[in-house]
Amino acid sequence: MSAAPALIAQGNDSLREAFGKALSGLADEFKNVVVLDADIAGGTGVHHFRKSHPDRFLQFGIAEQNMMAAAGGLAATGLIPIVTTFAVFCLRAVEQARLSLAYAGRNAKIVASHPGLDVGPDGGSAQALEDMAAFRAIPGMTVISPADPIEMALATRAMLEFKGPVYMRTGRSPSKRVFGDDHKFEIGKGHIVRDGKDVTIVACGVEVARAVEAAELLAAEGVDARIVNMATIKPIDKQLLIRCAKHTGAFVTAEDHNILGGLGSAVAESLAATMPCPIEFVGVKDVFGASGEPEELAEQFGLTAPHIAEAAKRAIARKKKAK
Amino acid sequence: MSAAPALIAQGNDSLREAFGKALSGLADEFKNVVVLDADIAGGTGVHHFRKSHPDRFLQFGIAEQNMMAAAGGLAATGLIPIVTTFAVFCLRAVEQARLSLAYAGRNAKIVASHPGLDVGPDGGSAQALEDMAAFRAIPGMTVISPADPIEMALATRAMLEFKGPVYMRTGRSPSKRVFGDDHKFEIGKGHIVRDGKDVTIVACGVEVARAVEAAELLAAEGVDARIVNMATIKPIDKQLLIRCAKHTGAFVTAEDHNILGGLGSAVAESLAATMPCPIEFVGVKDVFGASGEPEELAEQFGLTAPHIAEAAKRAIARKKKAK
Amino acid sequence: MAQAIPFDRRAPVQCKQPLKALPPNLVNDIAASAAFVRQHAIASIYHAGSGHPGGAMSCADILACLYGAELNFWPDAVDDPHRDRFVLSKGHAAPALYAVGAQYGFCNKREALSLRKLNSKFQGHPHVLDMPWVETSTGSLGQGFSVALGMAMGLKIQKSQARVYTLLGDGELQEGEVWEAAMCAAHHQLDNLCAIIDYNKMQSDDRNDAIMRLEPLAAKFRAFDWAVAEIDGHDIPEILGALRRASSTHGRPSLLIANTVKGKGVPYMENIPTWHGSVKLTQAQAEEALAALGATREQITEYLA
Amino acid sequence: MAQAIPFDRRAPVQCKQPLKALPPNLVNDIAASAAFVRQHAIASIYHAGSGHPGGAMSCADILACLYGAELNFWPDAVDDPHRDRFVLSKGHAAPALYAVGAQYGFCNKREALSLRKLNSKFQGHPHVLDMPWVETSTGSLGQGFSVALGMAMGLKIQKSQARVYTLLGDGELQEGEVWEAAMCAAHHQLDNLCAIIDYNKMQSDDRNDAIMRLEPLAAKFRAFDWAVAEIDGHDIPEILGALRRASSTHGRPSLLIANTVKGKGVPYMENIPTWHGSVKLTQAQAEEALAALGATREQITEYLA
Ligand SMILES: Cc1ncc(C[n+]2csc(CCOP(=O)(O)OP(=O)(O)O)c2C)c(N)n1
Ligand SMILES: Cc1ncc(C[n+]2csc(CCOP(=O)(O)OP(=O)(O)O)c2C)c(N)n1
Ligand SMILES: [Mg+2]
Ligand SMILES: [Mg+2]
Repeated sequence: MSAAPALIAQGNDSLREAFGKALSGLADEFKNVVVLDADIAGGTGVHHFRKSHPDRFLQFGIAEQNMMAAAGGLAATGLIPIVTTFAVFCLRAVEQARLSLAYAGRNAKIVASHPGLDVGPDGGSAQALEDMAAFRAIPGMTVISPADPIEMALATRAMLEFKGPVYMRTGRSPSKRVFGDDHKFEIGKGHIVRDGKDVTIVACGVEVARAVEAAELLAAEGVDARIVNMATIKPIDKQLLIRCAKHTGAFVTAEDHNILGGLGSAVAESLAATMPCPIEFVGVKDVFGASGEPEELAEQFGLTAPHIAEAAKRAIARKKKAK
Repeated sequence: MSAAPALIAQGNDSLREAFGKALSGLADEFKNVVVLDADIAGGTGVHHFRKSHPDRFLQFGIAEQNMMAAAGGLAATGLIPIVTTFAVFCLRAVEQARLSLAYAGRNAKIVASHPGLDVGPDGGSAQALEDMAAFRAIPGMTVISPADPIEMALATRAMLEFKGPVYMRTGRSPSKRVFGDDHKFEIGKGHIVRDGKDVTIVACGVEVARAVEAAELLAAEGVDARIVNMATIKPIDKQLLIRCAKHTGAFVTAEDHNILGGLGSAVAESLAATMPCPIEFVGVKDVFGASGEPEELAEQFGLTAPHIAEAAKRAIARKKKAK
Repeated sequence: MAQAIPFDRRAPVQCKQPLKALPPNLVNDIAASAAFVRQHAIASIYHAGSGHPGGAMSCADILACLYGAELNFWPDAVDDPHRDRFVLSKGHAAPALYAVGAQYGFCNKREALSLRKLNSKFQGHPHVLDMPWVETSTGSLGQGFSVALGMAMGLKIQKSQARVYTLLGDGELQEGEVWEAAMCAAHHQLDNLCAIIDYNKMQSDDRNDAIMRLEPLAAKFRAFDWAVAEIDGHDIPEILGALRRASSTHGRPSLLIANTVKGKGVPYMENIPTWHGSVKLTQAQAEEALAALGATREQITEYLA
Repeated sequence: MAQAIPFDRRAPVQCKQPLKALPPNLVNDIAASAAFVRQHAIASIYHAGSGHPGGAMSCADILACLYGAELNFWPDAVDDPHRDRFVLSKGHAAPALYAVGAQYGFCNKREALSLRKLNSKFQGHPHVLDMPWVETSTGSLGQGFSVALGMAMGLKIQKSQARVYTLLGDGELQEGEVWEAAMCAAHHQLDNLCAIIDYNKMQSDDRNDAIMRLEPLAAKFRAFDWAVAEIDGHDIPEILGALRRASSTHGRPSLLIANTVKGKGVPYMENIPTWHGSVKLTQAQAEEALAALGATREQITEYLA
């Protein structure tokens, strides 16, 4: 009988695996990178880095506060620390990220796997729905949530090239491909995945693939939806949002996160400050998650393509009513 | 020479002192209340409770994570735990508040003093600009930030009567009176402090007094501003916001917090979901604070009445342009 | 919302039922329960397609002793403010908790096989709003210990005789929150609190020694002023005796360091870190495990149906 | 952004300047520096109208020993990747840090009296973006220790001989993060890390014993596998000797438990918890304190001008 089981994650096309592989691939180019782990390398994807670069893999044990603040010290010696853990455990080290990384102006990166309902069967306790809100509120913290394995690899490089503290979400479950090999990624820039004139659907992370699906559903009903992949939640691409407001006049935001404080809020703030528009928010509606497969949960909590499509129609109806 | 100095806080009209006195006054009525301290009772106002009800004052030492989660256990035995510390240190126990209080459905309260720039000379490290965003994102967590000592006393009672987890901000510096003795407070309800038709200024905490001042400045220029005291940031009073949108069509939000994720976001989300309007955001613009007196900092970081008044004029101008 | 202890009951009362006389076959009964716990946990992890078998196997004997003999806690006492409490701080061992709960009537055996499924109350980690008898929600290491401490403190304040037990993993001890709670429990002399360490010497990715050394472990807790005992966590009489002694410790919280084997009872899992979790069991693996755990052919068929 | 140690310098190099020969009057020099630190800290807290005097007084001798003799760190070495680092983990003692920095040329004495004022770089708690020589930003207890650990680890990885020192408060030891870092530093054998406890037996609101008992403190750190020494934190030769011995400890981080008196040197403050902070000093109080600390009439006038 098999003595050592394979990690479930391995081999699948998840964002965490894409991150782990990309990081390990970039390690020879970015020689100052060190990776910090709190005993879940098998779950965050950095088991690849541990294997390829054991000297630069630093084990902190199950102690996220110390790991987060110690990253500040490592950065102070000129290394580029990558703090890795699950998104929910980042919430026990918010103040450490704030003081010892952001306030101290360190070039340190936090990469969090297992965000949102995408966590699946581990259940509500493990499904972080608050992390983007908490990290977005820290002055100077950049927040990224790439959409597919191709983008994750590009974002990993961009994050290493970028100077300053970054919080990046990966993901646990197998991820749908959205982009081709020619995809480009730049921190701070959203991009239009599909053009359309009736409504703009702004999404990040796993919701981008669902938004693309929603656009197809809408197209079948004669609704022409624009899809924006907003992989950088902060600083958000205001220019693009303004252009989309001018062109479409109605929005849906879609994220695997509480609707309070994350991508939806960032979009609402930006538009309220520039070109107010109707927005419908797709996300988890201020309740905790539960066990189940990610797709089942997405269905139950209203994150799938049909939910996005319905929201788009509501946004369009509101736009028309306002006129 | 005096052997024991008085606490600076004592005797002054700060929100923390108002909270501490109110809590101690309510303790005989709410017999299940216990107060948790992490060695800063002198700073949070609960030194009053320690004196009046020593048996129900629980010392946790400088250990905020344990204090926060232990509150869940105390609540599980039917007590009503009041976790007290500075707002910035609540950020080291976000995950504890999430899992052991909110997710577990406990009737526990977190009361945080020293929020925002109002902290003053302790400097940027101590000035929490992220707490409302972080706690607002936790499903089911109620978030309150009263405006003056009268309201603080009422909010303290309301919080004890309310079932479920609450995060309440107090304040460090001497606080201006905004309300009379006939003031009413209800969780989840905003209220109009001053009526007006040109713009609505929605404020919480120390910014309410500044908003009232701003309204006077505006009145002198012939601008008629409505002031809404939005002491409950979550759940936010959407009905009132919609009414104000209909009546005034332009908004300013004002808070001693990062403009990302707090009151401004809550208002922007609500209006985008119902009646999109121009909003100008007064708050700290995604930078850290610094040492200085609270009023000096408010001036430097753009939180004073003239800043609010300018923002109001910008909001009105945008409303007119949109028409 | 939890029910407070009514004021008129807060005086020191002998609220506990007298110690159950230990029937001569108690050890056998508990051993049988422990075997059931292991089998049921394996079956539920098999059905779930993910979960943490290693740490569920290592704590089965301890859980069986607690629910089978030590805790003054029965299905009809779930609301009794004077009940003893048990908190599974190492929440990822939920399958073992659900199994012991099923064995002692707190939940349904069949239903508990719906582990980790949509709309099941048996989530991947225990959730008190799904099932009050699990006492609190856990899954994030370190927190359950603090919650247990809060319960012990709350019971003391209300002058209840009830005791609070909590089970921690050894890797969990790396969380600073654990040492905050350790210091706090000793300071407040919470002798109604008993923490048990499932000392299987392994954590998520490797042995403790490789990840973050814990030794000398007993010395650490002694220096934090706990009454410490080291026991064999698979020897039922030893566990029962240590729990009894702990309950008569005065002025200090007690700690049982229970030496265990991760994966205990499933030969191909024993002492292999990668069986920690999150693993998917094949049908053949589940069958082999259940057979090794003493399940009959019919039982295996029923478990895996 | 911090400068990494260039790769060609990462080989084990004797980067430190040779140990400064201890001049015969070193102890007197350091004692004079310590007196200056106390005076300057009192003056700056007086001008600020708030601040934490008690814990600034208790650590003045330790700081003077570090900056006056132990640290390979001078104003022109602030960017040297191989410099020794000092992290004030108990960040509320900032006035003492600024004073010792002023004494040894890292900042301006007069400017440092602008403590806590608008637009001053001398914030209530040290901020590295205001003044790189403070090494990191502190104020939230427990974090500085972890940051120091990260520095020690980073230096080891880069094969630097530089050492890292950090000063913690005793109350600070109640933070779980401290025990996470303690375990981690020992596991990684960070013998280039030396932590000093300002053991003044008091914290914010009362004595440690009343708030949260720390004893047996040395036993705790020994059980966490640190090399522990207990010293008199006001005896300069003893501090210097202990720092030297710590720097030759191999395979383990070292801890100095420095027994101190909170408010040391200001009779009306000594051992009175309420002088922890945040207090406002009257002019009369400031004058009395400065006089007790050995300032002349003229110096007092200048300090308080
Ligand atoms: C705060 C926190 N960090 C990380 C994890 C992820 N995690 C789940 S189980 C585990 C290993 C636990 O090891 P141990 O406590 O020894 O448990 P056991 O061996 O008994 O299964 C880890 C790291 C977690 N649940 N909580
Ligand atoms: C995480 C955290 N919690 C609370 C505080 C508030 N605080 C500032 S100083 C202090 C007491 C510190 O006592 P100790 O460490 O003994 O310092 P010392 O006696 O040397 O001044 C407290 C509780 C803080 N700075 N950080
Ligand atoms: Mg273990
Ligand atoms: Mg002290």
